[in-house]
Amino acid sequence: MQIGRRFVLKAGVALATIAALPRALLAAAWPVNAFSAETATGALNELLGTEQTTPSDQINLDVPVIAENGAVVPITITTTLSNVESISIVVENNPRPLAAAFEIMPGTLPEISSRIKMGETSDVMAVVKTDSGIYSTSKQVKVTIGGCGG
Amino acid sequence: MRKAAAVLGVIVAALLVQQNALAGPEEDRLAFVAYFESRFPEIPFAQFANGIYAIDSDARKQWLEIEEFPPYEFAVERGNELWHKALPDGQMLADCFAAELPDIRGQFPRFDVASGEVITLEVAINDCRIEHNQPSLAYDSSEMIDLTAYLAFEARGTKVDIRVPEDQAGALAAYESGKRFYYSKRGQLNFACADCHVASAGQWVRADRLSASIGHTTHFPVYRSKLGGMISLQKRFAGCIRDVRAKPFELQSTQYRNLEYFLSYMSNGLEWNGPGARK
Amino acid sequence: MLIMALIALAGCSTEFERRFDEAERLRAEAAAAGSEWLETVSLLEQAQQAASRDDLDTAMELVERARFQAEMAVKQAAHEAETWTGRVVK
Amino acid sequence: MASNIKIKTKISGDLVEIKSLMIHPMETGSRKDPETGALVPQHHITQLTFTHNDQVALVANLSTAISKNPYFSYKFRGAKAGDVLKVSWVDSKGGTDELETVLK
Repeated sequence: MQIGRRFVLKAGVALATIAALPRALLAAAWPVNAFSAETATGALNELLGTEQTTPSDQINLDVPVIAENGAVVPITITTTLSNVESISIVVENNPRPLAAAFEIMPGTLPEISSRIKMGETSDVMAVVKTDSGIYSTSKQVKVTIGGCGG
Repeated sequence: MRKAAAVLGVIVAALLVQQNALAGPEEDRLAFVAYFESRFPEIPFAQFANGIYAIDSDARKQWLEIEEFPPYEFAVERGNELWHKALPDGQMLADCFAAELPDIRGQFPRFDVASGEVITLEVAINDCRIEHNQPSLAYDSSEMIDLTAYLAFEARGTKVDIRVPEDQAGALAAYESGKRFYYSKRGQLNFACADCHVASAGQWVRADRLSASIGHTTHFPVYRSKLGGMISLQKRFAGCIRDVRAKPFELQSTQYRNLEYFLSYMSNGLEWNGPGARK
Repeated sequence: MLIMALIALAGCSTEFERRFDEAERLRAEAAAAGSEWLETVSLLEQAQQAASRDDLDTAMELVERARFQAEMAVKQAAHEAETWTGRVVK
Repeated sequence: MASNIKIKTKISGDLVEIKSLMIHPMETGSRKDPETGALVPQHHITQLTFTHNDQVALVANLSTAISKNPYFSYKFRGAKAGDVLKVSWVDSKGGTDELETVLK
């Protein structure tokens, strides 16, 4: 299994070629169209080839109810779904909703944490692609504008 | 009659002493602690060092997630390198400080009899540099912040124990000046520090919850998510003063150093827990 | 006609300068008491800029706002000197 | 120059938890410089790669919606002390950084 495979396939590059290339040459796998999309459905279509996802309670999305600061919103996604290929974070009301797309390689558990930016209150969607389908769960995170703090 | 007058005089003098004692720093501090403990009976004393995260559980969870790997660790690492790098004359910054590494942070702020002023950690670092013919660091330079972040980190777990020596009249005057600053309203919004951080601690102002003043000085410098960078305690003072629409003072001005002296004394007994992370 | 206008303008300028100096004096007094407000200096600067482009209505209005702020800041400091102790936690 | 990436690892059994933090501005391209008022150009990590003993474990494709000074954690099964963990990234301006560490 090589870096970038799942998203590169969408770009129509042959898998055999990819497997033969040294890893450093594969940076182009960054899915530019998905990251440029201005809607969540557009991003999903570009990234995964479909905007259809199956709601799943086997995905745990841990985000705050009210973000202390929209610039740093802690997020953890874990799932008990098996054979996970990728986990993506979509912030519906961000100008470019796709925040990140993680390719999960063999050996790596589907448990990812990061910190994201949110411009305003929005649903945050965790999208999990497995070998059997595309699943998701969403939660709303409220973003308030402060001024003090610290 | 004369005897009666003498007795009265002694009583009056005793009362005056009593009066002075009541207004002394330790009595101030005990009243301060008692006030916050009665306002927040569910919060253990030691937790006040964590500011608003002692009070707000949703915010606390997010803060703990940042603390999993806080961005101030880069500042601590850089500060460690700077601290252990010899000055051009071969001397070390550590040679200026008569204390073990974990105890250096806690020596400040202190009152210096010779200059009649409060010396903060930042001032002490610059005094040391000047002694070794090095230019002062700007108080909000990354070098200064990194050094103080490192010393704060090394001091973790030691207790705040700021002294206002009774036999140094200037020390009490500096403390009193800081106390007056803290309780005086200023700016177009006409707020005192105490208006927000005593009477209204825990309340919401727009989208923010106000922290309690006890513990305010234990955890600086702080990585602020809002700024994506580190700020010093006095830079935070300046931010608050700007928020009430008053003109901020210069960093390490007499006003801020005295305020830091007073506020640090109010946190006696808590642990030094810097550097910190705040939103 | 031109001369009259210039005299009027000069007279106005003098009045502006007098008010400006008064506002600046009060601002310095507030600053000495450690009580200066955030925007007073900026209002004075804006007033001066308006005056330098002969927009005296704006200049006078700005200088009046600065003077009012400075006066309030001075009063605030005097009032606090008398009352701050009442706020101390006991 | 030293790497601006930090890694912390914790092994329990054959499972290792990897936490990483890196310095990067992650500029959105829509933020104004507070002094000049000019827009700060977009500048962000695009792709971050973790490898265990040269085998790719995790690839993170990122947008500007990842916070400044990014943080990531994940878990990897089949790890043991002595394994070489490598983190590297490339950004939208062609910048790179990497760090290698040995699991303990």
